[in-house]
This record gives sequence, structure tokens and C-alpha cells, in this order.
Amino acid sequence: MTSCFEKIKNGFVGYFGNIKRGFKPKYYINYAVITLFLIINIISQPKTSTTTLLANIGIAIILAVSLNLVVGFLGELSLGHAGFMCIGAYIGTFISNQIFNTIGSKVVVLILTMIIGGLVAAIFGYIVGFSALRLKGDYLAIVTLAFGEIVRNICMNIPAFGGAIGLKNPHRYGNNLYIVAFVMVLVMLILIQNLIRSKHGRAITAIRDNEIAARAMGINVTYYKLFAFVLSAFFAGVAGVLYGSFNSIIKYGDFSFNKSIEILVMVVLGGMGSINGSIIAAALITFINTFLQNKLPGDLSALRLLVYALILMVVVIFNNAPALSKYKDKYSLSALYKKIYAKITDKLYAKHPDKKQAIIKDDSASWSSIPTKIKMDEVLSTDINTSETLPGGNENDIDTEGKRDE
Amino acid sequence: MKKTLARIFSVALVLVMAVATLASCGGSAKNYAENNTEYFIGATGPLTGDASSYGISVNNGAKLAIKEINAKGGLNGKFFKYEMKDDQATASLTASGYDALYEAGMQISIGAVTSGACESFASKAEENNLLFMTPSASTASVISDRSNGFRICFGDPDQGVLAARNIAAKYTKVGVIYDTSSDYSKGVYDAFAAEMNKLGKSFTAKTFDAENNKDFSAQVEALKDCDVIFLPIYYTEAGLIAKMAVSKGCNAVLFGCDGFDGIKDQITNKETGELEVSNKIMYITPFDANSTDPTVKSFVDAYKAEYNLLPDQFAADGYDAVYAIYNAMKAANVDNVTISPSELCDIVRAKLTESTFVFKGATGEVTWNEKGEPTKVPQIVEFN
Amino acid sequence: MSDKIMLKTEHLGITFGGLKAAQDINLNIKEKELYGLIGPNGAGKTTVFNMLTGVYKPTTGKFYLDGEDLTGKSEETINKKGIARTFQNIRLFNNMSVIRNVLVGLHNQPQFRCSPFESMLRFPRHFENEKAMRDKAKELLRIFGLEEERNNLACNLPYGKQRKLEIARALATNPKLLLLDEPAAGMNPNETEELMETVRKIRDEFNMTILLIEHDLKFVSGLCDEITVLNFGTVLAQGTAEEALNNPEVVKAYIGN
Amino acid sequence: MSTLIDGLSLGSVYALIALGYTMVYGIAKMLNFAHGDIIMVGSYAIFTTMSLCGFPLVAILVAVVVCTLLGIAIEKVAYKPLRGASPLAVLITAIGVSYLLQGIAQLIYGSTSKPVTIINMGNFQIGNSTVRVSSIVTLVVGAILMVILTLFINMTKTGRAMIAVSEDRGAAELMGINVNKIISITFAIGSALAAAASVCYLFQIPSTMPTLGAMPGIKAFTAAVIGGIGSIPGAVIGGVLLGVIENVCKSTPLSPFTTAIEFGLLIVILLVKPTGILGKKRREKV
Repeated sequence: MTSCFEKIKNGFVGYFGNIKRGFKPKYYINYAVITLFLIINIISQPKTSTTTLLANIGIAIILAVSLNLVVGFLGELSLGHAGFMCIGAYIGTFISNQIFNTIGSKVVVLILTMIIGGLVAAIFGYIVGFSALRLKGDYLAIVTLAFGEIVRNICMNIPAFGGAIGLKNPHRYGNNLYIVAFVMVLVMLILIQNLIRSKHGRAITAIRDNEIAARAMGINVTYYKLFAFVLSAFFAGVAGVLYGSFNSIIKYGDFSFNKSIEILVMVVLGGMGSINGSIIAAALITFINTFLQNKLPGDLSALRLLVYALILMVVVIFNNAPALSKYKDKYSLSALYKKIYAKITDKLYAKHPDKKQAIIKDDSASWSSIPTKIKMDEVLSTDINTSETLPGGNENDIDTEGKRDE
Repeated sequence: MKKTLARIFSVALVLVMAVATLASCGGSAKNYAENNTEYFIGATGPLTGDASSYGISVNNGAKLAIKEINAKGGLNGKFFKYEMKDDQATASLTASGYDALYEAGMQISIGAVTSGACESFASKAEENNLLFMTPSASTASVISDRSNGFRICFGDPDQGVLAARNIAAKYTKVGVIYDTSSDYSKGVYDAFAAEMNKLGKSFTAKTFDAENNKDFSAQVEALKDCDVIFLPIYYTEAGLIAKMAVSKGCNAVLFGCDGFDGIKDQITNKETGELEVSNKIMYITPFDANSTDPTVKSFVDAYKAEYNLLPDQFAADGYDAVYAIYNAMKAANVDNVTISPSELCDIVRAKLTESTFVFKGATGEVTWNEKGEPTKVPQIVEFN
Repeated sequence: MSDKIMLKTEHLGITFGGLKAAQDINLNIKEKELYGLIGPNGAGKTTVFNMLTGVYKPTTGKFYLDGEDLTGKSEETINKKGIARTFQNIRLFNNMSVIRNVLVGLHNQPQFRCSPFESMLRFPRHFENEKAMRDKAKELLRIFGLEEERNNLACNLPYGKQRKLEIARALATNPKLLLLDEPAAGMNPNETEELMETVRKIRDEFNMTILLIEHDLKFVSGLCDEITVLNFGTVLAQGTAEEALNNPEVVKAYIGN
Repeated sequence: MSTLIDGLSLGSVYALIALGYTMVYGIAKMLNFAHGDIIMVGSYAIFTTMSLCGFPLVAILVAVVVCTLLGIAIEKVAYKPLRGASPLAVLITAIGVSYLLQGIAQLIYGSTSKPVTIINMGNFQIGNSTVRVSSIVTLVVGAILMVILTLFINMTKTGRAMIAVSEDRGAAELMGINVNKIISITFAIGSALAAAASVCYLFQIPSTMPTLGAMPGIKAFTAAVIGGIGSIPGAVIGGVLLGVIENVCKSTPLSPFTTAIEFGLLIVILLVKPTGILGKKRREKV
């Protein structure tokens, strides 16, 4: 009878064994990049302005990726994401003010409030999710927008939340909040990416591709829509708690309709349905906002609104206008990336030409399709090593066009 | 083959990263002002968004003061540099604005314009013991919670009490309209309500908020037959309420506080120049644009020359905040341009809180108690 | 052909605000039977399909699958009970590869039970499930000869293969009754021939009861044991293929006098 | 009593804006988020003409012309290239245009709010409540414009072409309707209505600022969705309903929660009838 210690050890070995066997570097790059980025920053003790920027980037990434779960993977447009953030911020700060004197350390308080704030926001996510069952497209967008405004209006008028003056947070977390923020980014990435790359992820994307067919295949559409909304609301709440503990005062004005739009823009520019895209877009837009705020002092700050609007329009029109698609393939960033990738693979595969990967082209322009052309399919691979599944080694895992199973 | 290549590449990457980090580790609590060639006064304020008219007025007033000080040769030969970052009255942009200014060598500041933003500015300034003299953030707690805070304009509570005493003395049917989404408005209203109850006077209160601050037909209709309506709000909304009162045929007296200053050009008809509002308008204010006092007159003329606009109370506060700091530094004859913020803060605070130190500015005579609260002689301006 | 009734409908009917789309439909389909449902356009064939799969709630009558009353249940429960369908206009998951379409079909199979949290935290059950599902999917695709293109996107497949993929996906839900909605529509003769071969193979290998809608009478008579002819929502004739097709009423309805 | 009339006049302002949303959505199948800001541009046009020459009528005319041209220009520059693209991309571009208009207005006029009075109208007494003439004028102007619009849509040739395009753009194109022209006309009419809305808005609230269009824009969009997006009478009902509720809420002690109540109403109506009061039930063909 192996001792329980043995069992635990085997459990762990088995657990990490599975992951090791199914390990594909392509899907773990974003974890590696973020951890490296975090370690570098911790070592180099950045100035306070960089720590503020990093914390804001961390919070923006959590918001963008959680919104991407609903907009990109479930295909439901949500304009009320700042509402969940508002709940998280107010509940988190309110509770941290109450329990701070009983529990001394800031970290424990932060973790506790993050969980509670996230759960409360998740409950509201469940309520909004219900409306998603009956409504589609524009109607759902306006209901989520209405939800954001209602939450903001109520939080403004609750006396316990400090009313118009806003809720003060005497125990501000201080400058190294960005470490906690990025750790939360990693936790969220692991959970959301693992969900997407599993049968449940396939079910959610099936609902987005063709809800009628998904229903006919016996997928419990209600369950998965609610699950997506609840999970996305949970992480938005956590981001809200982080925002609350980072600023010394939170006002209802910080979570306005423009904040929801800003998060949506991060998701769309990053590419709906692409998690790495959301990460890059969130970091970039937060950086541009802070950069423009510094570089345009005084009365030029109206220019910031203008520059932001122009960037928005040019990128979206360039990416999605059907007429520009031929230029897009020639000059865009992804075209550059493809050329470099092609050169590298040519050199690598010089010796065994049959293994070169075919690049799949797909394009369809309708509400349910993804505006930017991301190879959705790769995102859904499920970390299993297919070579072992079939007897006779891994020769027949590469089909005629040389594409390896994922 | 592919595996080895990937392994070599990743090892090389980590090496490069390690070298980069060692080279760039910087100390933390260093004095960013060590290579300043001028004294640096910083500030944040809403230059875009809904509250931008107040931010821009404060900014104009402060820039004018800096221009005049530098024209007069600065402080024994050394000049002043001033910059305001746009914070849209949100806590997070104030925080990032403060960091940018602090790392650019800010030594002293006139804080933030709105109370909410000033709370965030003040708590970060407290960490670096950097003095701030806020021109217009009137919530009491911004100053009382900490030692490095000073203020030019009235605190909310004493305006509320003063208004209550004046109104209770002269009028019977009293109405109030206040903005639940503005901390200034709510602060004054709470003090006003407490004082009115103490005096045993009743009043009917109506509210509005930032989303519905344009159409006041319902509120004015309800308070139509009061003899006075107390409006602890800013002049933009006050102008709309005044015009609504006219169109609703309500001729109650409109009693305001320091946020009312600037209502005049909201209700004068641009072409004909005369007032469109017949109601009597009174408001408590330390600053009256057309007063005959020489310091006020010189400020108003200089402001009109610079921006061809009539200065409002926010501009006057911004102007006075800079001059107050300048006078305190001159009295303490500071001459080291690279002085660190906390050192400068202790010097200026000691000077400001001396009972003998009196500052005469565009908004009247001001002395500060050791808490940083100003004591000013209020005037009540009337027209119509 | 055992005489156990797989699907029994009693006076099944539906009215869309006064319009009697289908009424008084009585079908008795025995196990492992290939049953045809034919009729001119707008005769209510797809409406019957939609009632059987829960898309519409029938206003009159009931239908039983293997003796269990499924009238008015939701599409998911009906599919779990064992009715799978294909669509008149192909509804594949275009942004997914061929094998993933089938994997979605395998979603609800009891042997692959795994909660979202287990997948999120990558517990062992997630890996076992995924491997087993992949093997099952590959077998299914091999039967339909789609295994080579399994990693291509569904929308890149030629029309004939897309039809086969849709049938494979429906079979992946391990149904007792398979509903095929005009599988041979838009196919050239040898594709139709090949499809007839596949349908026979499905029935024998999976001993599946199949109910199909088709306009190609050669396809229907060559394949179906019994057929029902619908016209304007009512049953015109029922019986074996030859009996029904030579029935004067049917000839009149089809060719018109 | 006068709260009702004020509510109706505010409602007719919302209705005029909502009409713009519904027409553009119904026919061009896209959400023009920048529609709220066209009102702001209209109000600034009035402000500039009033300060140059004092004639109110000239100011209103200039506003209508400026808004119509602006509407067509936005459609040509920002939305035409995206004709085939996904609706979400168009939504984001519309948001970009909205921020662009706000940024430009802020640069030219500064962000302080400027008083604008077109015509000073008196008021008259009904029972114990005074009613402003401007509310009545807004009501009347709103009603007339709505009637003209419905007549135009149903009677004239271009009107029917618009309905055809809204039903099925592809089929309309096959019938020889120049879809681009129709969509430009839709934007032109929508923006002209926005200009009228800005005039009525200034009757009620005599001041203009760069962010003037944001909140009314969202509220009018909510009204259009309540009434059933795509249906012209629906937009009118939604707008008036919202205006009355807003005004009634403001006079009760609940007034801090007015926005919450309005949007709460929207959610309730949509959950009861998912396509709004008069919205067409669009069933996906299986």
C-alpha cells in the first residue's frame, strides 16, 4: 500500500508527465515571455512611473483577455465590461477597508479581496449571461451597455461606497502591485487558455461558429454561454480589485462607457479570438495613452483624443476593408512575419521537404465570422501528443499535406 | 536538428537578458531634482473631458503668475518652470501624471484641480513629502488627512455654514438644488443642511448628477415658488438653471458659493451684452472680477491682456496658489535650485503656517492654520 | 429487420398562426429501417424534421423514440436521447478543422465526461478524454474516407466531402435515429451513387435507423424500404417504395395532370 | 402636468436622434455611434453662426447643411470601405469617428461650455404649472418631421428603394437600385434629423460643449432599441417614452437613480420582447 506521500508524488509526476508529453513550445511562448518580462522588471527596480505603467498594463491585459473570452470565443458582443470592473473595485476596496486592521499583511488582504470581488462580479456576470440567452448581436450589446451604466449609477449613490466623493483606500498597495498584477495575468492565461484548448473550448467556439448546429450536436448552449460570461466577469472583477487597491481613491467616473469601449478596442485590434493579440494590444494601447498624456502637456491634451481616434480608424479600416485586402497581404505586420517564418522553415526543412506545413487560407465576411484573419484552429489544439495514440509510431499522424495533428 | 537550434537560441536569449538587467539597475529613492536649472512647480488638472473648463482656468492663472514672476527676475536670479498634466479628473491618470512630473524634477506643486483627483495626488505627494497648495479642491479631508497639504479656496464646510446663516436670516421658503455626482457640491450641501437643522429652518432639496446635468425643468418646476434657491454648484449648471428659472417664470433669488463665479458670461447675451436673467444673483466669493482693489485689478487686466477672457474664480485661485508658494519661498529666501522636494516642503510649510505670514492675492487676504486650512474674509457679491 | 418500432408519431402537427404547416402525421419506423420522406417543395418535410429535433414545438400530437415521449423537449435533450440530424443547407463549424467538427459531435458522449474545471487545471482525465475522443474521431473519418483532410478547415472541403463530414459529425453523437435532410442535393450522379453506398454502409455497420428527405426519386427508390409522401402538410401515401411511387395520387401531385 | 410636457419635449429630442440611428441601422445595417456627435457639430454650427450674425433662421439652416454634408462625408470616408467587413469593425470605426469629432471640436472651440440662445421664448400658465413655449415648439417640430419622414419613406420612389435595401441589399442591387446612393441619402436624412435634434436640444438646454453628443447619443440609441431597431414608429415611441420617464424620475426623490431606472426599463422590455416593442422578429431559417 503506497503511503499517501507516494500517491501525492505519483500524482504530481503523472500530472506534469502529461503536460511534458503534450508540450508544444508554440503554446507556451506567451507564458515564458511574460515571466521573463516580470523577472527582468523585478531585478531592475524600475522608477515609480514605470511601476504605475506596468500595473496599468497588467490590469488592462486581464480585462482584454477576459473580454476576448466573451467577444472573441463566444461571439457575443459585450459593451459593459467596465461594469464588472466597477463592482470588483468598489467591493474589493470596501472589504479591504473593513478587514485591513484585523489582517495585517497587505498581500493576504489583496488575495482575499480579489477572490471576493471576483465572485461578486461573477454573480453579476451570471445575471447578464441570462440576458445573453435570449438576445443576440446589437440587442445584447445595448443590454450589456445598460448594465454597465446601471452598476455605475448605483455605486455612485450608495452612501457606504463614499457617494460622490468616491471610496478612499488608505492602505494603497504601493508600487510593486505590478508583480501581483502580472502573476494574476499568468494565472488567468493558464486557466483561460487551458479552457479554450479543451473540449469545452471547442463547444464555446462551436456556439460562435453556428449556434443552430451546436444545439443540434447536443451542446448545452445555455450552460456554456453562462459559463463564459461568469468566468469573464470573475476576471474583470479581479482586475477591478487590483485597480481599486492600486489607486488611493476610486470614483464612479473611472468606469465609464469610454472604459468599456477602450477594452473592446484592445480586443478587436489585437484580433478577436487571439489571446496573444489581446495581450499585445492591451500593453500597446495603455502605453500609448500614458505616453501621449506625458508628451502632450497643457492645452495640447485635446490632441490626445484626436491621435487615439486616428490610430483606431486607420488600423481597423486597414485590417478589415475588403478593398484593401491585397495591400494588406503585402504590407501588413503579419505578412512580414509570414515571410520571415517562411524563410526560416525553408532553411530548416531543406533536408526533408515533405514535412513543410501548408498555410490554410480562409475568408468569410459575416456577423458570425472573425473580422481579422486568425488561424482559429491552431488555438484549439489540446496539448496531447498524438504520436502515441495510434499504433505504429507517428508516421501516419502527418496527413498528406504534411500537417501534424494537434 | 530543430530541437538543438531552439535550445541554443533560448540559452543565448537568457544570457543577453541577464547582462541587460545588471547594467540598468537604478537606485530608488533618489532626488530627481538634482540637475534642475529652474525651480519646478507641477500640477495635474482636467484639460479634456467634462470638467475641463475648470482645469483650463486654473492652468491659465498659474501660467500667468509664472510669467510675471520670471519677468520680475524670478527668485534671486533663478527662474521658475511650471507644467500641468491632463488627468481628466480620474485617479489613475492623476497618479501617472504625478509620477511623470516627480521624475522630471518637480519640487513643489499646486496639487490637482478637482477634489477626487487631488485625493490621489495628495496621497502620492505625501509619500515623497512634497508640498501641494491646491487652488480649488475644497473637500475637507484632502488637507486634514495629511501634513503636506495647503489650500487657497474656502473649505466646503465653512461655505455651507456661511450660506446657511445668510439664507436663514433673510428668507423663509428655501429650496436647494445640488449635484450628487460632485464632491464639492455634496460637501457644501452637507454642511449647509446640518447648519439649517441647527437653526431649525426647513428647506426642500432637489438633485441632479453628471449624466443628467443639462435639463433642469423638473427641479426648477418643483422649487418654482421658493423665495431663494441655494445652488452649491459650478457656474455651467448654474447658468442653465438660471435660464430655466426665467423660462419657468420663477423669480427666486439664486444664492451660490465660490463655484458660481463665472456665471456672468454664461447668462449674458453675446450680441446685446445685457443679462438674460432677471433673478437676483448672490454668491459667496473671495474673488470679484470687477472689484476696485489694486492687486485684483492688476491680475484681471493682465489676464485679459494675456487670454482676452474675463478671469473666473478658478483662474484667480491658480494665480494665487503660485504666488503664495513664491512669496513663502522668497520669505524663506530659498536659493538652491536643486533643493529636494521634502526639504523645500518643510521650509515652505514652516513659513506658511507662521501666524505673521499673511498673503495678499487676487482672492483677498489669506492666512493658514497649521492644518493647512486657509482663513479668508468672505465677500458676498450681488448683481441684478 | 426486427419489428421493434424505433420512431412512432401520432397525429403530429404544427400551425404557424393559422397556417397548418403539417398536420396529422403518423409514422412508424422500425429499427434499422431506411425510411424515406418525399414530397414537392413546401410539403412540410423539413418542418417534420424540425419538430422531431426540437427546433419547433409541435402544436398537436406526440412522437416517441424507442418508446419514450420526446415531444416539446429541447434540442439538446432530444439529441442526447438519440436523434441526430444533418441540415438542408450545410451547417459546419467553418473555422474549425474537419476532425474538430467531429470532436464537437463527440462532446456529449458519456464515456468522455470531463468538467470544465478538470480541463482548466489539466487533470489526467482531460488528457485521457482528448486521446480517446481523437481516436474515435479518426475511426469515424476513416469510414467516410476523410481522414487525409482531417486537419484542413471545414470550409475548404469540396461540396460532396462537406456533406459526408456533416453525416459523420451527426453519427459522432452516437444516435439511435439519423435524420438526413436532402443529403444528395446538388450532387452529380456518381457522387449520388457513392453516397447511396455510404448510407447503406452506415445502416449496416452502425445498425442505424435512418429517415431521409430527398427529391432524387432514383436515390429514394434504390435505397428506402418504406416511404411516406407528403403534400401540403398531409400524408398522401405510405408504403413500400414501388407501391407509393405508382400510387395515382402521388403521380398526380408530382407531375400534375 | 408640466413635467409631462417637458418630458414629451425631451422625448421628442431623443426621438429625433433615435430616428437617425434606426434609419441608418435599418438600411445600412450598421450602428453609427458617431450620430450623437453630429448633434454636437450641429450645435457648434449654430453657435458660430449666431455669434457671427444674429439671425436664428440662418443659423438653423447652416446647421442642417453642415450636418448633412458631415453625415455623407463620414459615410464615404469611414464606412464605405468597410462595406463587406464584419459589423464589429464598422462599430469600432464609428467609435473612432465619434472621438475624432469630439477631438476636433475641443481643439477649435476649447472644451469650456458656451451659452447659445437661439430665440428667447416666453412661457404660459396651465393650471398651476408653467409650460415653456420652447417645449411646445420642440414637440410640434418633432411631430411634423416624423410625419414628413414616414410619408417620404412610404410614398416616394427613393423611400421605397430604401425599404428594399433594408429588406435585402443584394436583391435590391439586382433590381437596379444604386445601393451606394441610397445609403448616402439615408445618412444625409439621418444627419439632417440630427441637425433638427440639435436645434430642439438648444431650445431646451441653451449651452454647447464638445462632449454634448455622448450621453444623448447613448440614450437615443437605447430609445431606438426599446422601440425596435429598424422601425421608424418604434424609434418615436422609444424616444418619447424615455424622455417622459427621465423627466418623471427627476421630479421624484429617486432622481439620483434616474439613469439606472431608464436603463433598467430597457433591460426589462428587451427581456420580455427581445426585438423591442415594434421590432420585426427575425427568425434564422434552419
